[in-house]
Amino acid sequence: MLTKTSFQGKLTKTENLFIPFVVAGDPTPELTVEYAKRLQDEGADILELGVPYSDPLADGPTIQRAAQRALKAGMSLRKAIQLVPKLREAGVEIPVVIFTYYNPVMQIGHEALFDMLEENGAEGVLIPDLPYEESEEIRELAEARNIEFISLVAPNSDQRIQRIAESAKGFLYCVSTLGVTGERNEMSAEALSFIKRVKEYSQVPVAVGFGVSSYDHVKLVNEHADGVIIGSKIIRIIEDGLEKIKNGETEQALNDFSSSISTLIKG
Amino acid sequence: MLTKTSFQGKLTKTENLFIPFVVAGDPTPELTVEYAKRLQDEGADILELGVPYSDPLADGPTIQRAAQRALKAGMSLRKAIQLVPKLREAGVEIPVVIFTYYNPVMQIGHEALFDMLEENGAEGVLIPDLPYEESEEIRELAEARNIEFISLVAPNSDQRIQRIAESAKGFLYCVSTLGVTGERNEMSAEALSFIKRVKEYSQVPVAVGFGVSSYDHVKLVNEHADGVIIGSKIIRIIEDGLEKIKNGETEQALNDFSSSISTLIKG
Amino acid sequence: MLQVFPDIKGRFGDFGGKYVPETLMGPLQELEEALDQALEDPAFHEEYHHVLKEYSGRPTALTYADKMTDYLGGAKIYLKREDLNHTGAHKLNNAIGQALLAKRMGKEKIIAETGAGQHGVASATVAAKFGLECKVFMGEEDIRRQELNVFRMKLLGAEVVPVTSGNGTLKDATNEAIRYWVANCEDHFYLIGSVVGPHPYPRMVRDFQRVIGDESRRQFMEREEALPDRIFACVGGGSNAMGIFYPFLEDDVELIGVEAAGKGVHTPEHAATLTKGTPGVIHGSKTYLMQDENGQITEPYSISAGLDYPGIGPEHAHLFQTKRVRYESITDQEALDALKLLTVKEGIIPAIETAHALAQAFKEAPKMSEDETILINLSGRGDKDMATLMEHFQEEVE
Amino acid sequence: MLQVFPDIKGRFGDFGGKYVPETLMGPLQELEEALDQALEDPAFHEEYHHVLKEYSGRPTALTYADKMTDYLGGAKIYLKREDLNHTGAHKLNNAIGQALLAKRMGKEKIIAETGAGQHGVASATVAAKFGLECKVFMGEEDIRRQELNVFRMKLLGAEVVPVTSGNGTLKDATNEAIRYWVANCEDHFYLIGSVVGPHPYPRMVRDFQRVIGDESRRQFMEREEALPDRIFACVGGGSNAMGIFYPFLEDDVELIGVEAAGKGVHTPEHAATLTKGTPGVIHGSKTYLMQDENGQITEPYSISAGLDYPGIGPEHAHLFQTKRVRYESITDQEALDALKLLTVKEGIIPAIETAHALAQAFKEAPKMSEDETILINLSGRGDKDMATLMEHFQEEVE
Ligand SMILES: Cc1ncc(COP(=O)(O)O)c(C=O)c1O
Ligand SMILES: Cc1ncc(COP(=O)(O)O)c(C=O)c1O
Repeated sequence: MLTKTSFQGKLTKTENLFIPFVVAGDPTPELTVEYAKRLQDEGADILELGVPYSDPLADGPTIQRAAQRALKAGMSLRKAIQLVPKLREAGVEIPVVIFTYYNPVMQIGHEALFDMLEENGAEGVLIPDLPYEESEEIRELAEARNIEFISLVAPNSDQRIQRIAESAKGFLYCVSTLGVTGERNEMSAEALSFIKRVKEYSQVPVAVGFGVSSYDHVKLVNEHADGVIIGSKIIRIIEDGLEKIKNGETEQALNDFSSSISTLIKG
Repeated sequence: MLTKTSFQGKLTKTENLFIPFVVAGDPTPELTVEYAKRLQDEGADILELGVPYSDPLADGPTIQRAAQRALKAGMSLRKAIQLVPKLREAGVEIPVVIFTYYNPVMQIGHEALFDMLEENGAEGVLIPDLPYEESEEIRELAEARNIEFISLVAPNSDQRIQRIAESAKGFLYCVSTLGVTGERNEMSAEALSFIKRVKEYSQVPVAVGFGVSSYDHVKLVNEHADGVIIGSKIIRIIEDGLEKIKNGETEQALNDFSSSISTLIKG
Repeated sequence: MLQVFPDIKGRFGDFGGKYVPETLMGPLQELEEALDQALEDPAFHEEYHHVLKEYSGRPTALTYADKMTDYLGGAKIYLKREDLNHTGAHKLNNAIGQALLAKRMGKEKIIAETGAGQHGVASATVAAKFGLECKVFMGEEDIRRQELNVFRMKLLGAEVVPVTSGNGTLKDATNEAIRYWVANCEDHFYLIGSVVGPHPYPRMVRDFQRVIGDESRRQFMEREEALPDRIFACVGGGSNAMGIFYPFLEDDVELIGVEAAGKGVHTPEHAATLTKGTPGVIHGSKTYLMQDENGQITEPYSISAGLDYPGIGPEHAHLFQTKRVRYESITDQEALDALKLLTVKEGIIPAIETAHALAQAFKEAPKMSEDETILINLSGRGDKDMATLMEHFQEEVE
Repeated sequence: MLQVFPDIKGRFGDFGGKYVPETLMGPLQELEEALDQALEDPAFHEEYHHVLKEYSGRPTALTYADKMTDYLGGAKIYLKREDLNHTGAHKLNNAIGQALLAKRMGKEKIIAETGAGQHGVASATVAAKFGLECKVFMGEEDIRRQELNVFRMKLLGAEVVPVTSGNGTLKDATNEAIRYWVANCEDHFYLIGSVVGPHPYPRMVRDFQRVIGDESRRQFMEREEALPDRIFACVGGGSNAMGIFYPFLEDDVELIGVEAAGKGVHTPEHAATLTKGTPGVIHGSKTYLMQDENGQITEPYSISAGLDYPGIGPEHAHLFQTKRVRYESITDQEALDALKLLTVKEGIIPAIETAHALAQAFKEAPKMSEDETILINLSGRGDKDMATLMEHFQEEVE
């Protein structure tokens, strides 16, 4: 198991993965780079770089707010991908997964998307509204281009769990409970048994997302899965610092960010 | 023709009849008595004493207003009839016709109505919403009690004209034009030819009402019919004096009234 | 076999007749003759029923109110869905009939009175459809209260004539319409909105509304293979009630007319004409009405504009006197409660008028056995009453 | 013979599919299976048609618009009267179908999105009638604009959930309803209001609306002994249009869908998705939509809330691409003019949505010959639009 982890060889760890999610351009492209660095400093293994979207069906209010801020700042799929070289320049070396809804992808075109991902050095792509049945062409392209197409699996995926898990690349995104992104305080027995099932079929690390929001969650998840994906909670920490940034105390805000992330991940 | 004019023998004239209409209690019972006297002084031959009614279907806005004033002053069918002895006391000797809608009559009862008319010395009754077909019982009672039941006939009464005219008592009320009471400035050729037809059948004087409002009208009508009934115009003259009455100049208002009536009737 | 009413004098027993100014006797005669001819002419029937079907969407549905029935646990409750008519109430049936008759008589102008505006909208609607000129008389106070219906009539091309006499409500609008008709009867047709007014109106309106009962009878037989045990209808002037009752008058079916008790029949604020009124004459017809000791007509009160009328159709007065129909009364509050109940149980928001019939039926249904059946005339929809309902229920639903 | 759409992947040619979060794939699968079973079960058909007839009053009338026809002087104009449905529009047909399916699937809670409130009212209505719990998602801005419909839903017992995300309009309410469904799909049924959303919704809603076309076909044959030459319907999401078009797709009948051109398709303020939009994915389905160069969905504009949607059903996208249906667009002003015209000529006040279809038909009718025929889907009544109409016509009618 877990022999084929990849991200062009950049992900070597297969346990206790910390996969943070930030929205590109929230509140500015420059700050996104700063947050990414801090996240890497706190031990992030993969960065999910979210592309803000007008109609983010799979996201809760926290990420919707972040998307609104980023859209106001002029962010787009194209610009988000072009942010990757800037991340590299700033020293972010961990694999970057572009998280985007499908409509912007369709407008750019599949080939063009992968051209851009390659050119800008992004290692993966995740499209939350492109389920297995709609993603064949993209999955094939991703494979050909050696870019990880991240799949999601949910507790109610039922008979599809096996097929999805077996074809997963990079890591498998496990939706721990039904629902959109957000913070929850418990992890149910059903969720745990679901993760167990997924791990049976998956050839890649199984990371759990949707609702991870405290050190206790992180610990719990890591006991049963290979890593955590944290989105809304991180956005909330970013939001906590927005006032300071507005007042010009950016350095202070970033330091607060680092220490909150540290508490979240390391207790 | 015209041999059977009657009103208990009190109406002896059969031409150029002047039949004014006032609303009992407009603006007060006392003033109604005063107006009646003045009208008799100006040559009135019969007094139509209107009973104010909440829903006077056959009346225009002028008489509606008068009825509202009288109702406010507490007038009713019973009280209107009881005003007759007061008229007599004050010297009004001409026949009095009680003009009332049917509903108040129905509440008092037919027999009781005639008892009251007799007791109080009213010579006639006119019920504008009790057409020939609905009035058989009342007509019989009236005949038995020797009280004139005044009938109306209209240009569109058609085949009914003969029947109505032939059975008319006291005088026949000829509705000169279609419409409710009010003031009009012309009399049509059709109206005149209608009057002619009515006179052929009528055994009593034919008086024309509904719209007589100037000396010219009066002259015109008297050329073709036996008299005029004047309502709205008289109410309007009363209204002209209301302000003075409110200011305590009642005598002046009554004198104005007399002179306006004189102009209306004698030119 | 009951006697056929009205008789030749336009009377239903002691009631009815033509208590009108002489000037209207001619036009009423003309109307009566035209009506008799029309009703004997199969072509007229065909046209009338064709318009009802193609334009108004008849037959209206008969709905089994299964959830209400379960909830009350007694007689099976059926609703005759007059709310599904074009313009939302039974009023259009009659307006269509009279408009066709007006055309047949060569009258190109119609006049109508309206209180809440339902009959005004129905009249304006048929005027548009049949190319007639239309004047609607409406009290000033009602114009203020029913802004939306006023606009609707105007949009349909009708002229709305404000009536300032009296209290500026339905009674006064009716007086004024009659006065206008007196002066303009030669080329105007007066389209009365309920089974009131001088003969032949009560009969004519009933005959144009009996389609409700005729359909109900057929539909009920199809559905239950029997007639309903009781039929309920609200009574303002009484047209929806006569419409549904009439075809059942000779059957063993209990008929219940429901008047508006307003704030209670023991207060002065109600419109319970039969329950509390006395015989008299109103708008050309001998019937029951609300009046003072001097025979002056008094202002009624009901939360529902369509029941807020001091008189009632003369045929109802007769059916009351002969006890063929039982008349009950329902307060504002009871009507509102019944309206709310039907809404949440059946997804149908009825007119507040209709809710009076519902309230009475809901009182009786639980005391009846499960193999008995009830038919309620759902005379109209509640859309027109939303402002009133918001006032009463806004807090409750929040 | 046309290919049967949607195909096994839920596609109509290039369009449709299921572009949804993984969590919804299970519920959509479950829905598809339940739908397939239901549609094959005669008992389900019977119940659905029984409710349509007994509760909603179907069949709705086919009205010959004689005065409009005379006025325009060309093709004969017929109206399919969906405004006569209970609650006043075609929306209820679909809501009934889905509510029955929800019950069959054992789901006791439904959710729905709404813009102007028509689908919300239809959903709250069936929820009341079938004893389901109901949450309606509605943008805050729309809640403000449609106070009356909000109250109506609450009176029916539904919970109205204010949506603050985005601009607080229909698109955002739909997003939020989908999000809520994602989190609560186990016991909730999502009752979508038009032929949009992921498979099997576009197909399901079409199949629950095709009763409009099926009835029209039968009624038209009865009346004219031929099919209509052209059929017009307005297109928001496209359900009333698919409903009337579908049974005629294989016939020699010209089909015309009419979009909202708002202030003009050459301004940014319109909702003419096919005329001006481009392919993309919205609310789980590949179709045409209004978007910027980055694939962000843009806010549409139309005076009519029901057409004010940036997407369109995928089957329409397919029919557009294959040119089987012609799509036109009509501005606010043209729609208002057509509304006014129908009102004064036929006594029918249509919904402003519907008026778009009317306007296009009225443009074409005079150019057609007198032995040609036109059928217009009169999707709803204008009662809900009175406030808007007053703003536009108050001066004119005074
Ligand atoms: C829905 C509805 N029901 C009942 C009535 C009362 O009238 P009627 O007693 O003539 O049926 C009205 C009058 O406007 C009405 O709109
Ligand atoms: C009357 C009416 N027509 C049309 C529409 C547009 O929806 P669709 O395109 O799905 O028929 C609506 C939507 O609310 C509506 O209320």
